[in-house]
Amino acid sequence: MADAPTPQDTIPAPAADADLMRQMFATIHLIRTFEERAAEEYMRGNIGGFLHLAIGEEAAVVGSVMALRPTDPITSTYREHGQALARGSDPRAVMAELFGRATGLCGGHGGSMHLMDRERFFFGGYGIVGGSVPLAVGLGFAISYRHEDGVALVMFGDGATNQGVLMESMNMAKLWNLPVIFFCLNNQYGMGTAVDRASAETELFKRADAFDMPSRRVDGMDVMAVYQAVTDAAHHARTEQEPSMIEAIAYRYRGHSMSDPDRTRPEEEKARWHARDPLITFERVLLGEGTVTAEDLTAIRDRNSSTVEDAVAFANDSPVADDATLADDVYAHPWTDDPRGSAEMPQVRP
Amino acid sequence: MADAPTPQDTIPAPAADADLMRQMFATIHLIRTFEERAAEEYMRGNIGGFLHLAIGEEAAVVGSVMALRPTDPITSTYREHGQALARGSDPRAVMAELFGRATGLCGGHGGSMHLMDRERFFFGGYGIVGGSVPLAVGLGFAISYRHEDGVALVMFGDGATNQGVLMESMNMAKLWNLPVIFFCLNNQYGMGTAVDRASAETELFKRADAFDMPSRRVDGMDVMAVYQAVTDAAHHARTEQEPSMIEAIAYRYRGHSMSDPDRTRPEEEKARWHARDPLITFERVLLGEGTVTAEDLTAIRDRNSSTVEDAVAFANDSPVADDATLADDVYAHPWTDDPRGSAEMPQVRP
Amino acid sequence: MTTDASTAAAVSYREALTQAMREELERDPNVFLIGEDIGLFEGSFKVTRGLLHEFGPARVVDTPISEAGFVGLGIGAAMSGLRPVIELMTVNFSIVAMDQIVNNAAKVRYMFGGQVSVPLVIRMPGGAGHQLGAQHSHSLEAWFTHVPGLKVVCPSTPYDAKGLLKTAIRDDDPVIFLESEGLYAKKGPVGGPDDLVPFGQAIVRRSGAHCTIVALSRMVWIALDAADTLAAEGIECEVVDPRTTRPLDLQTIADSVRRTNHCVVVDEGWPECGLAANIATHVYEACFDWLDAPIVRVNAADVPMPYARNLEQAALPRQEDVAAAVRATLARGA
Amino acid sequence: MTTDASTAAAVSYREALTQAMREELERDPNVFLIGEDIGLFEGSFKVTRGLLHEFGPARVVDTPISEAGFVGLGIGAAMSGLRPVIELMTVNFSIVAMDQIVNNAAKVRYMFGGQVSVPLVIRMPGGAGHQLGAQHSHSLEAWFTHVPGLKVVCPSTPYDAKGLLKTAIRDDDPVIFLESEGLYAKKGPVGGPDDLVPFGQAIVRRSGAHCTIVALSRMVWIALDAADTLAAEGIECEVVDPRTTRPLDLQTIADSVRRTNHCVVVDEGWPECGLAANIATHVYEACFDWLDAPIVRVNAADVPMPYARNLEQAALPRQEDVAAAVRATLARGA
Ligand SMILES: Cc1ncc(C[n+]2csc(CCOP(=O)(O)OP(=O)(O)O)c2C)c(N)n1
Ligand SMILES: Cc1ncc(C[n+]2csc(CCOP(=O)(O)OP(=O)(O)O)c2C)c(N)n1
Ligand SMILES: [Mg+2]
Ligand SMILES: [Mg+2]
Repeated sequence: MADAPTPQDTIPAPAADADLMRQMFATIHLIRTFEERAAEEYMRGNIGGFLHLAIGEEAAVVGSVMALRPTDPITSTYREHGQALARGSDPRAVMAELFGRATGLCGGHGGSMHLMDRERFFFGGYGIVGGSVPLAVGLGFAISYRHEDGVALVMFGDGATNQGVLMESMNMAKLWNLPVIFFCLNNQYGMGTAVDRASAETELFKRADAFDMPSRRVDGMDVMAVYQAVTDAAHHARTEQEPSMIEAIAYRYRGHSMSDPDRTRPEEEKARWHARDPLITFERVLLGEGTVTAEDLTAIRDRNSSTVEDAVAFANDSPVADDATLADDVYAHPWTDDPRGSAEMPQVRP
Repeated sequence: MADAPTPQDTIPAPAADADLMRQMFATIHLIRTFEERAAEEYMRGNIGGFLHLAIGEEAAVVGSVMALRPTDPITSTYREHGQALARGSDPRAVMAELFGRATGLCGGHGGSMHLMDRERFFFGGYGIVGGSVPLAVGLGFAISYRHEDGVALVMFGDGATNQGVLMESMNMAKLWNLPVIFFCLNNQYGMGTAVDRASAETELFKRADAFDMPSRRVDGMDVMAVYQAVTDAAHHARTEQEPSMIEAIAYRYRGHSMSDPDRTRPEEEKARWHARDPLITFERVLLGEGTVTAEDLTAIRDRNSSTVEDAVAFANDSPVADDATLADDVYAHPWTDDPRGSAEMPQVRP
Repeated sequence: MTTDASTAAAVSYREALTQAMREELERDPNVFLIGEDIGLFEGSFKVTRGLLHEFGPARVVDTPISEAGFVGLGIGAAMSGLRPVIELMTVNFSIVAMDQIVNNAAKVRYMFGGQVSVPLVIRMPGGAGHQLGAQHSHSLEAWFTHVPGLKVVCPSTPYDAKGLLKTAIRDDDPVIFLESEGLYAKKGPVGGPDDLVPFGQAIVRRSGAHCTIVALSRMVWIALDAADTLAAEGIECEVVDPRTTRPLDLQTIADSVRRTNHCVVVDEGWPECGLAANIATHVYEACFDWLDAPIVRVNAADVPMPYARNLEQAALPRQEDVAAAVRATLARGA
Repeated sequence: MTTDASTAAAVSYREALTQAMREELERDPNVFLIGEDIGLFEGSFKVTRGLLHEFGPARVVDTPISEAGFVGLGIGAAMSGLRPVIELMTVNFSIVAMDQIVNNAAKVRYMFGGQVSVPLVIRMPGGAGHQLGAQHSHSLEAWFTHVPGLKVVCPSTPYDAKGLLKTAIRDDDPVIFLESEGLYAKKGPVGGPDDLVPFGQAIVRRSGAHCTIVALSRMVWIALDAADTLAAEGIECEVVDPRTTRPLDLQTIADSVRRTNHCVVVDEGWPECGLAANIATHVYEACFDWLDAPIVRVNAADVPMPYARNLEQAALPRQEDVAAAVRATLARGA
């Protein structure tokens, strides 16, 4: 089990930008509120399939996404509601997607595991562990091909570091000096398997050594630390054309997905991490610094609550996709347009 | 381009065992003679498919194989004639396999890329780059499962280090402390691609750092250095139950396979490596130390020549497999034995 | 639901599988289990519940998320005589290990001239119906059945789940053992420690004179439901469950079709180059003179699986689709 | 061999492909090539000869041996609007990248509700006949054709190789472009820069009234040889080349079978759940009333490919097998 980094491991918070910090707090709180509500709707049967919550990991999500420019492409895993929300996706469209409605981000084709908001350069959540990593390298490749100055960030878990394709991707990114940030959200478990039962080297950022790529570990419960690390990595990628890896240590409070009873992780361990909850610790920092007042916080909480309630209502009231659209969007150029392919043939010999 | 290690990088030769050294020289020479002859037979059309020669790499092959016990399992790539011969496979059966004859090691089913000699614990040559690496980890796993004291060695190329499955395999081997030696025969090219055009980190032994696995580089043109390194690694695996990685730097004199005209590698580079040919350098050492006399060497050469000529004659005279055996050996338990499966059905309605 | 003797108590398909593994682990020290989260976590679908506790970590091995790696490891272990039973958390993750399955497990015996066998089982739940979306809803029977060197098993009942898994573990060839997520809770009788179900023997799940329905795994139950519906209309269907797709017991299927002269094939996978097309082709070849109408295939829609419940239901074979298929082929009849 | 206008000089299938890539690289700056040894080494089969020199390393990218990685990279690049043309050195190595192809390339458009397209081509030579043994002799048409979201192309002539590759590069969907190692040296006329061959349009390679032979890629030539042999016996075969298997132009095939009332399908892949079974099923369904005898499939033997020349020849469809198949189906005739 990795301990959270001691304060010396983390770099000092950047010169505080009060607006930004408030916004980060608000986003952490929005994600928390959204996901707790989604869990309820799942229990009610309004959300199907798998529902993976990132509750406890919001600081890492928000710190990383908000350190990027809005046009920097991001990919993530099936645990990606937070990334979409932090990128500014409409909570209504996110909730409607979870509900499988036509008004969802992906028209109900995707669900919780497969959100995408192309307009906001959120290039999607993927279900195969490690599978989205090379896509992000491709997004970085495209940036470099076009001589743009974006940075692609790919978020993946500790468990994903043992998928071969991830390691292939890191090698290519460094070999070709692509602007990619490999952001490992190490929540210390892949389902029920702790890092030290899956990875021979538990300091996962050292995976990067094999490819001569810079990497570091950061406290994933400290939103400002994550923000700073990603800011630095993005700057490095933009100016030096070198990828890097960041390992953010965090913890998920709930089971792997809603169907996991979460019986194997020690209670004491959970308690230890709950004590470092970003909503508690970051609130303390903000209030301490005078960046926010208690009233500000109340206003944020109220706003988020109504945003989420509104999203649920919207999702609930939205229509499902018409069954007739089942085969839409398989192809950009479907061949029913093709003169020969669509011909109707008589079935009975005259 | 990796330079050959300077003498300081290599460890001193182990206390010379004259017999062993003579045997190593003889085996290097046998492999060279065998492969040069195989090339001729390929040009004559007696050998089909791909023929990958390890000419120039024999010191690494022989030093590694001979450092193991005869019951330590080995797997290799499509460039594996040398491993089979060094393990003691009958040159007749190896050549007959290249000729696709029923008397071949694999009855003509395998060919040059897929030699196996199960009796000698040579677990085969494989055609998918990186594909045999986890098999070797499985052989190591079986040793450990049975509480035996063997060591599994897997040989692969520099190019293979960029296949994800290889990295997955290294992680598992270290995680579970399996007796496995990852032997990277770095001949500095994967087909036409030099290491520095494929690997972000050109010191390939550093791949092991990502998995907290010990590793080292060795001069692959120096048979005694390779022998020592593998001896150490095998001892370490047997006594400490820890896998390790060895990167042996060598050079292939010919193209990737017989169909590669080999036009892209610089002539000057080839010449530099030819000058370090193990047949020349090791002969010098052996003669200098008085381990062999010039007459001994002549005898070895003559014996190998006739062994190889005999193997070619044997292969030539051997029958091909009967076409009727085409479907043999697909299954250990084929279902033609099954009472229902083999029933003949009439095709015309009575 | 089975023609064989069976123990008194009904157990779930899930527990039937656990029993098979427990008994084989006890019987043969060369058998071991390996896969993601099968030990401490007791399996993503709890099929290995209790087994780590009973047999210890040397024989119930939790792995990293490295399917290609540990499938390859299993093949190597099998080549040296162990009998690994690999759990892939779902069939969807077999795709990252496909090279190991197709190029090593299926081929080493043949390409090395019979010098080694690969006594390996790869268990994996598959199929759709739980809104798991495009990447988690595969039915890859067709892909595996395509490959010589593999054996492919698709049990539909607890009895078969147990008996076929035991056969698979004792078989000396690599067996792809496809469980259905939708059947884990299904209950029924199971056999004892020596009640093996052989490969390549289909079973008639229901007899009927008008139309043969060939269905596997979860589709058997849908076919049986459809047969009930149709029986009320006076249409008697014979439901044949091949149980293994490689080997395929064509004889039993053809015997049935030669009596009914009509055939419907139900398959949860995609239609093109699918399992239903394969079975249909065999039936056409064996029963050309006997068929009174074209065989009707009922497949999943030719789309990646959508998440939304209504779309997913529309995409999957339903009992009404099967009933409609039977009516359609009979409408062409004689 | 083609019905279209064509340039004067005959060029090889290999050079036809090179031309297509060169022209599309010139036409659209978003097109780039990526793969192992395609640049400096000019391709394992020299299909990219000269292109690195002409277009530079930014557009002709040599990769590490990381198929899953660089196929995934290509998909990501395509999602952001580039048009990658990936060369997999051979189809055999697509298996290690299969998850990227099936779970990402084929699905992202659908599962994200049409927000992105994947204008990607994956070129790869396949097939057997050169004694490359079990791991290097795959014909995976059936696997790819199984998967909705992919388009699958199998050119048999230089004209089609060029025209179909250009269509593939301009298409907005992921295209699996299966070349045949055995055809690279084959010569014939080719079209100019704007002669595209559309997907989903079969072509009749030879007309004949007695039996339809459906064959793709290298098998077209074997079918034509067999047709020559049979013509000498007075049997006239119609050889139909579908050119793409997804979409499949069933209309042209059915039109032919409805005239000949007999059909043989030739496919270099394995028989079970194979391409021939798929085409046969479609033909049975469309032409049930017209068929006078069962369709005969000619496939590779149901074994991993052996190395020895005689065994490999015995395992592959030969023109005498095709001729025998035609004679067999006609013997059952009318
Ligand atoms: C290739 C593959 N194997 C297995 C799974 C099943 N699975 C889904 S999530 C998961 C654990 C992933 O752990 P980690 O990468 O740490 O991410 P986390 O869930 O902790 O965010 C597993 C094993 C999968 N989706 N893909
Ligand atoms: C997965 C895979 N990709 C591509 C190939 C084609 N190929 C065969 S050998 C080779 C080069 C391998 O280089 P290396 O690992 O250095 O071994 P060497 O040939 O130098 O011994 C390539 C690309 C393959 N066999 N397998
Ligand atoms: Mg995790
Ligand atoms: Mg090499």
